[in-house]
Amino acid sequence: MNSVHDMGGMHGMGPIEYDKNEGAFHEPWEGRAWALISSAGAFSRGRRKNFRFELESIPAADYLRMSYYERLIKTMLDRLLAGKFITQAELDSGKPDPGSPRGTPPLTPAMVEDLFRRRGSLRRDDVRVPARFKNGQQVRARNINPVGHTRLPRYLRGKRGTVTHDHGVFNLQDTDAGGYPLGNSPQHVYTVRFDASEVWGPDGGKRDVIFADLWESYLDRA
Amino acid sequence: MNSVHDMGGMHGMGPIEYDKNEGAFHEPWEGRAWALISSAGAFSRGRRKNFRFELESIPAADYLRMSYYERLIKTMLDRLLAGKFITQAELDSGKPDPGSPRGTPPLTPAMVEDLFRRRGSLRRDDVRVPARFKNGQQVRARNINPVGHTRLPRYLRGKRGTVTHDHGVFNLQDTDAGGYPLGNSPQHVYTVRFDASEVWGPDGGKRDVIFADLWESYLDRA
Amino acid sequence: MLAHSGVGQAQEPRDRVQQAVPSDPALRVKALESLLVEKGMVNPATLDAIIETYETKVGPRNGARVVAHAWVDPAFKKRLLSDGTAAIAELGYGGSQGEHMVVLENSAKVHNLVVCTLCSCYPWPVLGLPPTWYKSAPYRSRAVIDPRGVLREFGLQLPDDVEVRVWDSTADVRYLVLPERPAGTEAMTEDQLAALVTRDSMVGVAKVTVAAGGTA
Amino acid sequence: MLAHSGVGQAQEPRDRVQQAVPSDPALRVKALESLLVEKGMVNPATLDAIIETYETKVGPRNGARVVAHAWVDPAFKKRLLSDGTAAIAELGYGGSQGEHMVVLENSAKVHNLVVCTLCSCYPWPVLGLPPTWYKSAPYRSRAVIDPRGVLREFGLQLPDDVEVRVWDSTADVRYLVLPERPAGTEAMTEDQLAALVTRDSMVGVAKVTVAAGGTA
Repeated sequence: MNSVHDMGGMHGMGPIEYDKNEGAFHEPWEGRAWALISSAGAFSRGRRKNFRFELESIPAADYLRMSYYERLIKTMLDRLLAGKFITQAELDSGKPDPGSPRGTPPLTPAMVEDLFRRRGSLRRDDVRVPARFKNGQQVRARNINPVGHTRLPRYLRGKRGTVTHDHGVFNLQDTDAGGYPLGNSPQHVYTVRFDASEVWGPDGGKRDVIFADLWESYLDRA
Repeated sequence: MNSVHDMGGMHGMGPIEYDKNEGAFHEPWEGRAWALISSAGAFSRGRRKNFRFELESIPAADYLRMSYYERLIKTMLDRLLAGKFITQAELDSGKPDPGSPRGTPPLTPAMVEDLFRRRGSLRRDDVRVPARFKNGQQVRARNINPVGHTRLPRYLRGKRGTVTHDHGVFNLQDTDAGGYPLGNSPQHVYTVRFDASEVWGPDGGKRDVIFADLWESYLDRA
Repeated sequence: MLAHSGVGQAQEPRDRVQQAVPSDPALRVKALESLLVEKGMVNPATLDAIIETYETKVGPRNGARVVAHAWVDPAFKKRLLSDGTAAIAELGYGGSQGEHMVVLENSAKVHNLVVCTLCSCYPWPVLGLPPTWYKSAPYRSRAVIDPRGVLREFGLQLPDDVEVRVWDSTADVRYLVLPERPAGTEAMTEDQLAALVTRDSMVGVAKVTVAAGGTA
Repeated sequence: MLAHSGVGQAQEPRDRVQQAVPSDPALRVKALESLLVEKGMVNPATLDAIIETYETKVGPRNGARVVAHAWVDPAFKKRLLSDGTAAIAELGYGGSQGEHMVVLENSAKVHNLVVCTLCSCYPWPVLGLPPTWYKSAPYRSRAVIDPRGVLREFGLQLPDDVEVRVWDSTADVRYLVLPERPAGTEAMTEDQLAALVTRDSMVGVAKVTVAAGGTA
């Protein structure tokens, strides 16, 4: 999806707002928001959309206006509403609907440590897939412009780089136009090095390089 | 400038809001706004920035939130403030500062017809500049990413097309990082045809083509 | 408190912001006008004259007359397609944002569509000021990457074998689409034909139909 | 009326909108929490435990210990650079968003900088949650096109002959920068060294200095 979330190389976003002493949360409400998001993650019904697709689907003007946690809260509410875990009337009133059953929170304080420890790797060490590229090989990122989620940023499409590392086999994360996974497509993920002058032309730094981690199907032999 | 104004090919901007019966102005205030902008255009002091640069410099989140006339009003106010034609105190109070002189509006109703008739061509029929390209020739748009104003959209950079028309010699409109013209650089402007599949890859329409008008210095031989 | 704190508003950020702007643009522009008038910078009668010009003299009816004339006069049509600026000037139209006109002919096999991805460039002398949708991000962003999808949003479904040509107005050339003359109009006068031609058909987001003649 | 209609507000659209949001996010999140608690979907004690974990257990102090250990133990440093995930696990750190760690060594000739242009990917087990600037559009957009300008905004001016390597976290690998050990720290203990290492130095937007040890 060529939405504004894919902002690598854009100008006009203003100065960096740097707070040298920012702690875990910039404001206390962000901690509550993040804890809610983590804690309510268990509530999901049916086929689940890619959560990055959900974030990227926020209309561009809103995406840029909202902070990180506001975007996450929005997608969480969308999911809770879609799964009928909450109703719009409840959101409007701030109170449970009359007669609605009271549940038992699935996540308890004792489970929090495990939540942090849980490894959610998408690497598929269980399958053997031959690698099409090897270190040092020249590749070119494909020029694709799908309406679904993809991890090939716009600014690298069509550019030539060099494979520097093979990270093994991972499931492709790309989705269809509705946000659902394109299918189980395990393939190698490579780190590819691009010269800034290849990516940005004469406006790129002469001694700057960019590395990105790219699924094999994003790449062609150069 | 790779700002959000350069939005060709972006997704995520929402549905088209089509009002079949929209008149000259969608709302009456837009007419007043446009008339103000046209009428106050004469107020400018010193070296003038490219007005498109001014529009494109509006931070991205604001650019997307504001309507066309809101953006124009904002840049007009910036110009009036910078030229000291008005003061911030006047904007805050809505009243002329005490003791400020009252001027005479330079634009009268009788001059309006001439305002519409005035031709503001940037074509330089007065200079002879040889054309580097001719119709039918293959060219490639350069991969430039300047921080100043440019008319080479991001989505065409690095793409190959065919020259279909030579419109003659025009002054280049590109600016430096501050919005001031890069200099008087008269050169040919060509219409270039690009296949959608060249521009968007497999996601481009098979029978779609894109034409753009490009200054000669945006193009290389392909 | 809860009802007021608006939990559910996270669902509709766009609406929230629109409601929340403390004073609407109409009020702000009105206040600005009275400030500039009081300072003697602008003349309200001049503002009225500018607005009246766009509402009565410069607008898509001019383009419609160009199109209708091209439909009834093959020699004019030929001149129009080879030098748009000069042919349009024959009918008395020209000026700012119409200095370099190119006219694009739609046919059963080729459909032209005009956009300005970088801003909102538009041929003022023949079409007036652009409508809101032409200036807005959805049209500007998608016209070049998904022109057929955009046309479907306008209610126009093109056959697959029609070539779609999108014209991005990136320099000083301004484009006017010459739509196809609809069947069943052989007996109409030039004025009757002009009344059928919509603004949208001259940007390329609609066809001209006998039934649809209207204000747009 | 004029003063209220706020002519000048067109000058500061960002501020205007921020002021205008009818209820601030803190109130909305509070209301949402009490709704979800009342419905029995979340347990407030669980929320407290999650927040406490990020504030006291998972954060940049973990990364700082990894860095300090690498500075004093050459064999560990070698393992860290060849298999980041395994070496970091030796110190007891790992888990979600740290499954595939790569450690990048800064030197006098090479400066590494980490970004996630598409979202805000970040190595949680060693750095905690990303700071606001890392998640915000200015950093995400410009780090890849103007890394030296971005570093200057953080107060870091690199010599022209230093190679800048920008790492865009587009897949499941997460990056940790191993900053240069500052001169004059030869006598320091590992704990003292760890206290010097800032979060910013492990993202690559700062160097470690003897004076600058702080909370970031």
